[in-house]
Amino acid sequence: MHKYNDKINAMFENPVNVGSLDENDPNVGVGFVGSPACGDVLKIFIKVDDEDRIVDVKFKTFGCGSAIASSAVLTQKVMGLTLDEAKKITNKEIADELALPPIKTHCSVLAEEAILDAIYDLLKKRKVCKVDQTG
Amino acid sequence: MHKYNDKINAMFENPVNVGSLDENDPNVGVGFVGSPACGDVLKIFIKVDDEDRIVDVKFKTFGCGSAIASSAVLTQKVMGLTLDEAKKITNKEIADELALPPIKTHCSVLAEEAILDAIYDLLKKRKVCKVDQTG
Amino acid sequence: MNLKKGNNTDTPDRNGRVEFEQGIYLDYSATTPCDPDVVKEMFDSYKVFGNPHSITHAYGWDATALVEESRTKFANVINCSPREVIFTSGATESNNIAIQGVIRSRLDNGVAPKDIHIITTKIEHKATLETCLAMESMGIRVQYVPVQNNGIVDLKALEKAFTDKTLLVSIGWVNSELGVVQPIKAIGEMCEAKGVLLHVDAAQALGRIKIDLSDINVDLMSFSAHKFYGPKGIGALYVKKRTKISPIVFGGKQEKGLRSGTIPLQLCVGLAKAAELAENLRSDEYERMTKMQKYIVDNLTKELADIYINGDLKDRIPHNLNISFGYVEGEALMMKLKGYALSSASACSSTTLQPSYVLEAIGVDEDLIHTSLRIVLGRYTTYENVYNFVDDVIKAVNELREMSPLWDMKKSGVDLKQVKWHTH
Amino acid sequence: MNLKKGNNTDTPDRNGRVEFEQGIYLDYSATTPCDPDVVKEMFDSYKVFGNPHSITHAYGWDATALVEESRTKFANVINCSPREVIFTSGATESNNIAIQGVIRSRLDNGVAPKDIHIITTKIEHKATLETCLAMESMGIRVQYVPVQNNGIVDLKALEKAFTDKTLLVSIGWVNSELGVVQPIKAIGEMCEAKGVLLHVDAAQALGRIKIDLSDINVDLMSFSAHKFYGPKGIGALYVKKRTKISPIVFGGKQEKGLRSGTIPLQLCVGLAKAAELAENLRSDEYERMTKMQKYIVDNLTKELADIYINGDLKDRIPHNLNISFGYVEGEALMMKLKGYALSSASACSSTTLQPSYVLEAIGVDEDLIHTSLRIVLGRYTTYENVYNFVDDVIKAVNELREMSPLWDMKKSGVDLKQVKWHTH
Ligand SMILES: Cc1ncc(COP(=O)(O)O)c(C=O)c1O
Ligand SMILES: Cc1ncc(COP(=O)(O)O)c(C=O)c1O
Repeated sequence: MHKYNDKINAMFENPVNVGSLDENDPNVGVGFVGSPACGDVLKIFIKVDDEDRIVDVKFKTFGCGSAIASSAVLTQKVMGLTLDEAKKITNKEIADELALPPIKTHCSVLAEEAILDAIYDLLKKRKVCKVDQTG
Repeated sequence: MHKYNDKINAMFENPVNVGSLDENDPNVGVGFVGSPACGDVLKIFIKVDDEDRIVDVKFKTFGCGSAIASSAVLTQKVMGLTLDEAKKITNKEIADELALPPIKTHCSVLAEEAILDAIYDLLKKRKVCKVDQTG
Repeated sequence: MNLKKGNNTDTPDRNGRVEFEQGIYLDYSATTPCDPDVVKEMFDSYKVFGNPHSITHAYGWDATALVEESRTKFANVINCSPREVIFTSGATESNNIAIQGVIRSRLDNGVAPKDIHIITTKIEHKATLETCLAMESMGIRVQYVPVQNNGIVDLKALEKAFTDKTLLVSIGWVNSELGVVQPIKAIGEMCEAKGVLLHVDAAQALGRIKIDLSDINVDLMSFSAHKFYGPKGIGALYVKKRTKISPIVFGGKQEKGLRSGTIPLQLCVGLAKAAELAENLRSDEYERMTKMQKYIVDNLTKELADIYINGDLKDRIPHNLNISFGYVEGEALMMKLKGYALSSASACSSTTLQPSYVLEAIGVDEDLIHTSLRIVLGRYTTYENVYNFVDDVIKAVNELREMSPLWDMKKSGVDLKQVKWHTH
Repeated sequence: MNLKKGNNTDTPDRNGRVEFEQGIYLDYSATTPCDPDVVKEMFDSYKVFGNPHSITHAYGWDATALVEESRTKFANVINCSPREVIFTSGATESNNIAIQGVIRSRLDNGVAPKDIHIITTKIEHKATLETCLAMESMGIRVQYVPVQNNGIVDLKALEKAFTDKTLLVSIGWVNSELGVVQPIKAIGEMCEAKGVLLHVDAAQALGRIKIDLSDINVDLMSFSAHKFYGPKGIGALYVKKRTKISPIVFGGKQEKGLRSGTIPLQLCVGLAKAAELAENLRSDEYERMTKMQKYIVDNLTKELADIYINGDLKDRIPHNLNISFGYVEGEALMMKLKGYALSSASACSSTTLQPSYVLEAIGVDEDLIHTSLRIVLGRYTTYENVYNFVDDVIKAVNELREMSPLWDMKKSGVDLKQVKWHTH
């Protein structure tokens, strides 16, 4: 563990939005990135309303302090955004918010990948549903 | 300078028999060994009586503490000896008397050489005198 | 031996001498606080300030006397002749002198690099491994014999590794990460039979296990004072008499020409005092640590599923526990355990982002490498520290598992080995 | 500046802080007492005990902070960037890293030993000369440029020594035996023009002359704390940024990989504090020493015939006087001066029985080499010490001349050069 700044420490100690959402809900998308062998696995759940606005978001993370803090910050940032807006979140925003040390940049990258993966999951789910409905 | 034992120190501080004798006296032999470049020069003067017994002895030494102490010890040892007895003095006797450290053995060697040189000088002088007398 | 919380109130008599303002220190293998008695002795010795190399006055003689007294004290602790001890700046330098020095003496004699073969293991300290790597780049042949999954050198594999060109075997006695103890006596006998030199890195051994050089066949042994409650900046190298070895640093030919440089006499005093103290306290400490270790292992394994102790549980020093906590990342666990100073094998806690090569080498599952914590008890650890620590670990692991997606998967029966991971 | 016995009663404010129970210490170039303020600061720092390499807890962070603070303090004294300072165990190790390291970086790049040429002088410290000798035995070409009879490097000879293969020039700034100060600025300009690296051994320079690395073109510079009233066992190496250099000792890659081994933080604190103190006191000390030196020279030359000062009298530090007392052997003179701690270039005072190679190299008459004394004044030398010393020297020299056969010969007009000596 590195000597972290107060922001990272605070977010690690009291992370917001830890938990999970019902993966079977068609309005829930799940992002799942990383691997145990690499030392971090991030799972993010987003729930959207009819306007594709994110109305609920949860995460579970296996990883170091920065990974957990980055996950939590990600959930704070995407809450209330539309999917299109959420897509535009960059790892830099997360890293800047936490003032991540350079060696921990990959944690913010993983967070960015997680939200994209969640959005992708949601869209995939819908397509399957649409196909089902129209088929 | 090495950490010397008390004997060497005492003999260095209060050396006996420092001085010189009249080199022109036919009963005085002078030993002169060593060199400034080697760091020690020893000059010893012995004066003998009619029975070739050493009745006076002096030295002057340029050299380290051990060289000076060895010179003084030599003069103590030869005083009162006949030339034949003095010839038999070994460097070991001097080194032992002073408990010279091994690295200083050469000082006692020089002392031994000095007395031999003085005896040689005396004998040489006599021969020349004899030649003079008989010639 | 059956320690129960609360019924071991005895604290070592050295407690309270060192202040631990930054939390309970459980990283005694990284370094140790310099014992206050050692600090005091060094402090007092500053009035002897001469250069031991000054032979022309009493300041130098007094300095030499103090250095030689320290050398003798230290030699007595490890049971060898004072003439076989040279002072160095630490175990890193000792290892380098031992390995490079023995090799250099052969190179100086015209032996070709490719005709020099040395043997070590993959779990050595970097001071050994990086030196071997540098030797390899010079053309020396280096063979890394495997260790078993419990971290102990495989003696059969070692025996097979010898060739007729083998010059040196270099093995650490107590491994700094795992705490396992290698069978140095047996290895020494093997080396003796083969006519091969043995270098042992004993940086983690002194004060923890008995070191008796008259009882084992070792040619070179490395020590570091700051690992046994002595000062940083000094170590020692035991060099058995008649060992052929050349210096790697050149100068005033101090320390029999093997380690040039003004001898740091205050540090010599500190090393010797620390070694004596460590040896005097050794067996009591061993007993105390054994009880503490048992308490930790018993209670953690009772309360927590999926934890694994790395390195043999029997052939280890009781001071060290290296534990993998499944589904919990090591650095995050350390952050939860804010009141403790620990180290982890996690990549996240290193400056290089490379996870522990030691755990890798003993075949720890790659999923578990990042979940490991190294807990090292020492002279100032109290039973109370240990009781609290165990409670806090259990709580922290449970909390982190609550937020671990892997723990969810494991509970719902997913085999993590079968999962296809999205790695970048 | 015209010091007369008795009219300089000012004593430096640091007097009385160090006890000199073994006589007046006049060997401040061999080593210096660790200043009590430095000892105290180190002593206090022992409560910070973490390993600066431990990045997982506050004990490690605090240790790192203290090391980096010390590095910055030291860098400020020599006016370079803290990133250009690495800590070593002393100047011997610094010289070795500098010389071996620069060479090794070229060898690592495939340059053949015979294509590497380095330049030094015959009057360097053994830490440089022995390293160069070891490099020669590896096939590196080493050229020893002559110095003038005053001990100063002959710049023309230096200029001529450069070849198109010259990699490095290594020169000591202040010579430890003679006290002469080399023209480092000019040498730096020459090296820069030739595109050659310059290593300067400044072990004897810090605290005595101004060191401003921004003002000179030097690539590597060695320091040793015990030469400037700091602890033994630590030094530093300035490595100008972008200098290509490889390590010679391998391990945990501390100090930018150039000097592996746990950083001895208490010693770093001591080195930095000592350097600050030495720099703060430098100019006052310089003035004091200048007066003392003048008093000694004036009075000895007035009272004693046939004495010779070795090394330039102008381009020298005022702290050092190296004097040949004709017809008097140096060790015996020291023994007469029992109340003083001095060193001599005499073979008799060395463990090897080899007289000073430095005096030989500057062409001191072989008859005089054995008659030399090195008198080095320092922080705790008082005027009273100096007055008494001069009186005692005069007395001792006269006494020894009284018993010197050479003095008799000289008085009676014998030319010693013409004498045929009976040498064995
Ligand atoms: C087994 C082992 N060898 C060598 C070292 C290096 O010791 P030092 O810090 O004294 O250079 C260490 C500690 O870092 C160690 O644990
Ligand atoms: C000029 C010079 N270089 C190097 C050294 C060696 O320094 P250390 O004793 O720190 O190894 C010394 C002192 O002995 C010295 O005077």
